[in-house]
This record gives sequence, C-alpha cells and structure tokens, in this order.
Amino acid sequence: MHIMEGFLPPSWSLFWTAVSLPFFVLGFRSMRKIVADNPRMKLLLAMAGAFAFVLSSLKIPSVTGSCSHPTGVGLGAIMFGPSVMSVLGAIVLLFQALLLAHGGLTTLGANLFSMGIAGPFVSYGIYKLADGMKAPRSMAVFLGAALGDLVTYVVTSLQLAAAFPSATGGFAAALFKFLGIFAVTQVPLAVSEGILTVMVWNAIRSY
Amino acid sequence: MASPDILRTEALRCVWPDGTVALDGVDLSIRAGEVTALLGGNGAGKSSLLLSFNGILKPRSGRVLFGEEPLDYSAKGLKALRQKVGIVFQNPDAQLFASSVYEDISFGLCNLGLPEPETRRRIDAAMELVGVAELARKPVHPLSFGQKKRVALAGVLAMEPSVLLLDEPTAGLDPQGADGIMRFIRELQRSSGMTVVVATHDIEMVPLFCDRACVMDRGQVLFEGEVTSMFEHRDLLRQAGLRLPRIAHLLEILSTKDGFDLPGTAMTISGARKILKLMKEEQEINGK
Amino acid sequence: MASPDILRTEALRCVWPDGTVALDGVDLSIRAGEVTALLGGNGAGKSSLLLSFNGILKPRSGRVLFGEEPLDYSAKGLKALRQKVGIVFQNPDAQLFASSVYEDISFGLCNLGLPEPETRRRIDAAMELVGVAELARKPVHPLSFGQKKRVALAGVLAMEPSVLLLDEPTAGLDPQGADGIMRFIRELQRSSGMTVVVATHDIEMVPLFCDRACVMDRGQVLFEGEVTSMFEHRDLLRQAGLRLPRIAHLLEILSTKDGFDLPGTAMTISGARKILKLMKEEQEINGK
Amino acid sequence: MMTLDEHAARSRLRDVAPGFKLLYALPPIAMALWANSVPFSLLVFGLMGASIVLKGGVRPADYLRWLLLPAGFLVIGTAAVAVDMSAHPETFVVSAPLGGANIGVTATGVAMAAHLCFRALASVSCLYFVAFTTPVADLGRSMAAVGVPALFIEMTLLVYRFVFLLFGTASEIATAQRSRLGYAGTAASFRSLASLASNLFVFSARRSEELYVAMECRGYDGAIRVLAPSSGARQPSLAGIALVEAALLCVAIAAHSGRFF
Repeated sequence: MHIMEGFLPPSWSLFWTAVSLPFFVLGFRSMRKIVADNPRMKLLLAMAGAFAFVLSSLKIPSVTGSCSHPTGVGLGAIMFGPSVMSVLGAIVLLFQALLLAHGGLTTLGANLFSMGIAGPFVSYGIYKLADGMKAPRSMAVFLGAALGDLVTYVVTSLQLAAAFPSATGGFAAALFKFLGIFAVTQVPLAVSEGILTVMVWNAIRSY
Repeated sequence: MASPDILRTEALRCVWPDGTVALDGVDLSIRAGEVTALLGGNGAGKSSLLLSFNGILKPRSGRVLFGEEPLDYSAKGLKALRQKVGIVFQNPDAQLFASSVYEDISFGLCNLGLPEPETRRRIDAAMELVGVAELARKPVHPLSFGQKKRVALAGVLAMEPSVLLLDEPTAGLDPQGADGIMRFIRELQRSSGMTVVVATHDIEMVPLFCDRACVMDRGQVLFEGEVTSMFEHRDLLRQAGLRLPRIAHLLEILSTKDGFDLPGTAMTISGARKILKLMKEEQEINGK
Repeated sequence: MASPDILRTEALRCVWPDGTVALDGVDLSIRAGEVTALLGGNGAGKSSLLLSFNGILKPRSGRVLFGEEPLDYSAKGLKALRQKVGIVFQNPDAQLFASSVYEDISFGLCNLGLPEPETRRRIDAAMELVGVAELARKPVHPLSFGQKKRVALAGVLAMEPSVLLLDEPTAGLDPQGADGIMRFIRELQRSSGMTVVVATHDIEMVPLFCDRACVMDRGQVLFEGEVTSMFEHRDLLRQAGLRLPRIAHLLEILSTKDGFDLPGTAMTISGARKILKLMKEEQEINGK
Repeated sequence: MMTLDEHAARSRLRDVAPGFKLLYALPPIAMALWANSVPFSLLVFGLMGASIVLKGGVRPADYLRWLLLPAGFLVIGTAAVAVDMSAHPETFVVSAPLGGANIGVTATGVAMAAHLCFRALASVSCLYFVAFTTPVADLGRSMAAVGVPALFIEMTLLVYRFVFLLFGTASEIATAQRSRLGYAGTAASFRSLASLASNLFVFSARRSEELYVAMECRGYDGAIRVLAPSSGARQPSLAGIALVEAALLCVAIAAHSGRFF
C-alpha cells in the first residue's frame, strides 16, 4: 500500500526520509561495488528493478476471491538481497509516483521504508532463519514472501498511526484502527503472494 | 462450392487503450474449411483482427460472429470460444511458458479441465502431428526457433480447435522451414477440414497455400476474395505496403512492356510454366 | 577490379559457453567496398560469424584478421576495432537501451570520446541519413518496429564505421519496408564505399542488393564467391536450408524441363526480361 | 486511457526546461504541507489544475480521470483518520455503539481529515503537473544538475526503458495465456501468473545479456555516457516563477498563522 502524495505531515515526511536514507546509502554503496566488479550487472540490476515494477503491477487473485497487487518484496529480497532492494525500491517507487500516480515524492521516504527496507529485510531474515532451521526450502520462501508482504502493510499502518494519533485513544488506538483497515484485510493476499512466490521460485530454479 | 461462413465481422471497430484505432469498420467473412490469408504491411491491423476473432480484443462498436452467434464476452462464453478458435502468435518466446515441452502443450488442456487420460492422448497426438514428440521432456528455452514455433502450434492444436488463427507463421524461419510449416498447415486443413486464417506479409506463399485473401491497410479491408482475383488489384497491394509475387510481376512486365503475347497470367512457378509453354506452342504453330 | 580483403578468417573455430560449436573451421574473406551476403538457414552460424568479426565471440582456434592485422582482443584493441566495425542486431529491442532516441544514438560516439560539437554533428547526420530526425526527443518504447530498426542503424552509422555488419536487417519488416532498408544500405555502400556484410536467409534480395555471397551451414562455409556464380551451386543452397530465388527457379525449370532454349540464366526480374527478350528475338529471326 | 508517459511526451510544456517546471511545482507541495490550510490547498489545487489543463493542454476529462486514481486511498485514509473509538460516546459529534465501545467522529477528527484531504489533493495536483508535462528522460537530466550520483541516474533511466520492454513482453505472455484459457478459474490463474512471472524473469535475464553485448559492440566500458539532445528548451521567465512562488509563500504564511480559516 502506497501512502499517497501529501498525506503525511512535513515532520513525518522528513522523519521517514531520514530513517530510510542510511539504508539507501548502504544499498547504493553495495550496488556501486557490484557494478564496478562487473559492468554487465548494471543492466541486470536495472532489469531486476523493472521486473519488480512490472511484477507489482500484476493483479493476483486472493484466496478469498478479491484481487490485489503483489508487493514482490519477498521474491526480490530472496533473489537480489535486501540491501540492493532499497535502491531498486527507491527507483521503482519514483516511477510508480510519476508514471502511475501511486505514492508520491514527499511520501517516498515512508513508502521506501515499508516496501523497500522493512519488507525486504524481514523477508530475507525469515527466509534465512527458516532455511537455517532446516525448514523445507519452499516453506522458507513462502514464509519470507508472505510475512514480507504483511510487514509492509503493518509498517504502513504504523506510519499512519504515528502521524495521525487518535483524538480519543492516541497512538495505540490509531494503530489498532489502521491495522484493522490495512493489514488484517491483507492477510489473504499475503498468503496468495506467498504461494505465488513459491511457484515462481520453483519455476526459476528449474531453469 | 461455397463454404458457409464460420467467422464474420460486421462494421467492427476496435481501439487500443492508448487511443490508436486498430480496426476501422471491418466487414469480413471467413469461410469454413478454407485457408484465408490476411495480408497487409506492418500495422495494418492483421494481428488486431486475429485478436478480435479470439475475443481478446473487444469491439468498440460493431460485432464479431462465430457461426451465426455474436461472440459472448462473458467468462463462460470466452472459454467456449477459445476452445474452438485457437491462435498461434508470432513470437513463440511469448507463448511458451512452461518449463518443459510436454507441460507447455498441456497448458490449454489442463485449463479445459479434461480428464487426465484424454489430456495425455491429445498431447501425444498433437506432438506426433507437428513432429516434436522426441522433444517432450526437453526444457523449452534452448530449443531452436523453428522447434519453438512447432511446440507453440502443438499447444494450440491439442485443444482441437475448429478454427486456427496464425500470426506470421513463417516470420523468422528460413525458406525451407517456412515452406515446411505452410505445407503442414495446408495438409492439416485438407485432412481435417480445419478453417485456417493466416496473417502475413509474405506475399509469395499466398498463391501457393491459400484459397482466399483479404488485403488490409490502416485498419480497413481493401480487398476480400479469391486469391486468383486478388492479383488483378495490384494497386491495392501496393497501397497496403505489399507487392506482387515476383513471378506475377515478371509476367506482368513481359506482357505490358516487352510485347510478349501471354495467354493469361500466373503467380506461381507452375502457373508461369503453363502460360509460357502455351505461348511457345502458339508461336510454333504461327511460325510453321 | 578485385577489392582488397578487409576482413578475413583463417580456420576460425568458435564454441559457445554451453559447448555448441558455432563456427567450425571458417576460411572467409570479405572484400572492401562490397556488399557480402552471409546466407544460411536458422542456426547456420551467420550471427556467430558477425559477432566474431566484431570481437565479441573469441576464437577457440584459428583467427580473424582486420585489414592485415589479427584482431587484438585487449580492451584497447577491441575499442579501436569496434569503432571501425559496427554491428546492427536483428532485434532492435535487444540493442536500444537509452531513454530517448537522441541519447541512444549518442552512446557509441560518447564512448569514442569525441568533442561535443563533432558528436552532435555526427548524430544529426546519422539521424538525417536514416530518416529519424523528427524522432530525436522521443523515448524508444512507443516507436514502431521499423522505426526502432532505423534508430539502431543510426546509432551504429554515427560511429562512421568502415565495415557495417547487419544481422537479418529485413526480418520482421513488410515487403516495402524491407526493400527500403536494403536500397538504403546499397546506396550507402555506393556513396560512401562502406563495406557491408548482411546475414540473412532472405534469398530474394541477394541478387538485387549484394555483390558476393557466402553460404553457410552448420558452422561451415559451403560456398564463397560472386552472387552470380552462387546460383550455379543450387545443391549447396538446398543443403543450407535455402532455395533459389523464384525467378531463377522458374528459368531453370523452363530450360531443363520445358524445352525452352534460354540464352543464359538470371535471378532478378530485370535479368529474366533480358533473357526472355533475347529468346524471343532469336525465335523471330529463326521463324522468319 | 493514455499513460502519464504519453501525456508528458505530447504536453505543450514538454519543451520548457525541466528545472523550471520542478521549480514551479515542487515548492507548493512543501508549502501546502506546512500551511495545512484548506483555502491554501484549494488555491494550489486550482492553480496546478489550471496549469495542467490550460498551459499543458491536457483535456479536463483526462485530468479528472487521473485525479480519481488516488481517490480510493484518499477516502479510506481520511475516513480512518476521522473515525475513532471510545468508551465515552460524549466525546463524539456523531457516534454509534459497537460492541462494548462507541464508534464515531470527533470535531477535531473531522477537521484533521478535512485538512488532510485538501492538503493531499493539492500535493497530488503538483505531482501531476510534473508527471503530465515532463518526460522521464528530462527528469533524469535535471537530477544530474542537482548532484544526484551518476550511477543512480543511469539506473533510473535504464529501469525506465526496461519497464516498458518488460511490460510489452508481460502483456504478450498474458495474451497468449488468455487465449489458452489461462485465467479461467483461480487455480489456473495462479498457475498462469507464476509462469508469467518466472518467464518474465528468465526473459529479462536473457535480454539484459543481449543488451550488454550490443552495448559492448558500441564501446561500453562500464560507464553509460550519453549526450542529451541539444536544448531547444524554452526558458520561461525565472522572475515570473519567482513571483508566483513568492505570492504563494505569502498566502501560505498568512494561512499558517491563522489569518484564514
């Protein structure tokens, strides 16, 4: 879920930009090192970014029947590593804002944190953790992708709750509210994305 | 014998999402059991017409009829339609998506929800037919271009459609490969009575393998009729970015510019032989 | 006048990373200032040969010579080579990468490190030459296939190479588009003396636009010589998955099977006209 | 519906140097966020809408259709801000009991939501001004002018080209799948989507290799050097833009300090 342009107050807009910046810088450094070692990686990474963009514009059927877009964070993080994803995520979010009117410039930092940083890092962490615990590879991919998807929505709810605390119950009540709207409805879609990611992962590995 | 029309369009107008007019008032009939060539330059609307026959491109106005019924664009109607009207696209890389040849050919059948033995029987039959049986267990992407085209064709034939739509079936193939696939299609139409529509700008193969032709330009139909009569409208061909088959062109120049007294015209090598032999015989008779 | 050889291969053998033998002992000379056709079916090794002329595909054994020098595969040597030997790929989508037409055409020149005014002059000239000047500021993706092909060509011509390698330049174009691009290339070679190598399986255009031909099959050269003499080796053409141009085929059958007494052979319409006129005149003389 | 990319390519303002367009449209976003005032938001919204339609030449119907796109988020988001829960129904202007608690809206909640809604619309209209008038390639060039690292710009512009390349291929694959009943039913849809995504991935890996080879043939050595088309760009009056911005700023300060609303 992209927070739309103008939705966050300036202080929170700056705050999330500041929080995302170090991850972006680290990711950018690692990307610079990757392309310096091998010039063809520049094209491959750009292709990966475009792939993430196109993937996130597909409509996936949910297990409950409705449709939504996958986040693609799980697949991206598992295949390219979470730190590169923060740079590719920034580019993808920029284009989503400019070409599709999803998200915005002043909310780029906040959206990058939920979709380009928190989602991929959680996905990757869970995938590695499950893999390390000798869980079947498909299970690790499923958990990584599904929870990565869910985390992006939890973080978005958190960001909105922090910016717009409830007049009656403060941050906690607001969080409860936003989680109810944006994250709980997302559970079946997260399951769908998990299943789909496992299917894609298996297909790609068979090549 | 005039075959009944199996597909028909009436004042069909289709517009792409970006506003480009793809088809601009197309009235066209496809006869059952014949091979019809859709001719035209790049961007004439040939592919759009194939897509609208298959229900993929929906009309802005006008309509498409299959048999005597207008297309039913509900999910159920489209499922029934696409089972009967199969389409093979130009680029095999975009239509082979499973990891092995066998799996790819099974794709449409699995979506039909047929029982497994029937599915397997049809897959085997289709692979046998197009000659890719020995590739069954191979992955798709290292295949040669010609093999991929055949696998794509098998995937559609396995669904046993009554109408086969082919978008530039010879594009990218070398002369022998192109000839092979067109011979195969002609054979298929003759033996199974399948209706075939071929979108192409390869004018040379039209007199060899097609019964009827439709010349398109900028979303409109310039000509529709027998292949033999099409070449009397050479101005329309040029307007559509095409040209005469070389043999027809030679015969035309011989009779109009070089003073040859040809007893007819022809588009194929065998046709030209007949005409030139006739001419020779007449000359010999006159000479004697 | 025999032109000097500008590119030569000696027992060239190249193997793809997956182990497929791409070129298997190729000895071939490309003459300066001529248009040479590399003919062969799909997978014959034409594209591999082009890539080895450009230094992309490195020989497993044997060697490639440019002028009289063996290729220098150091970074510096390749840079110098690629400035002089340009290649246009079959699929423009696999070649164009920049966000606008102008920027894409500038890429090769910027890598040469020319001063900006010279770069701009060359870009403008190349765009003018291939007729894409009005597209300069457009992004690449909405262009038509034919326009993309032209832009890809401009990007290579801007580098002012002395040798132009073209992989299937007419593939995917309709007859008028194909004719247009081949006329353009012929014109370019005539006016600037550029050496051109065209890999193709479009046999019809060879007698019209090429001086020499090389027939390849399975990584080997079956024939190398003048286009006119190539057609005496029709068995080699068939072996390579090709066929005679239709006009040549007609004349062949007329003289071998139909008892026509033809004073020569021809591959083009204009050639056939001459021969048939000659035949007619002789008959009239004999008849009188 | 025409894409924003196509709108930008056809815009009457596309020849205006991109820096000026950014200078015109970006500061008002910051002002609108800071001022947090409904009249100021309406002013910006009106100004940008007028600029897009009257100066940019976008048909009002097209612009409205694009404005509806973020409406879903806007409605749900602002409603979520306005609505609250509490055990004490007296804090609400309007409320209804729900389980043990009450759900309703407070006066502050409504005010906050209204401010938010207009602020967001104003900012979106500014973003749209940029998107409707400025091709991505031009934006890349202006990023270079403000010191964004070259690698980031290169990546951005490559992604831009590749996005359309992959979109084309994805839609070809999806069409071929649909023609073989690939989306008839949920199980089939999952299978089709998975094979679409994996094929697209394999395609993109292969295409990036082909592009690398083609670029190597033109002397690629790791740095992507290109030359932008010589700027036939119109340079509008900087003073004019400064004047508009200054006027907006004055109104924003006035609005923020409570002179309005």
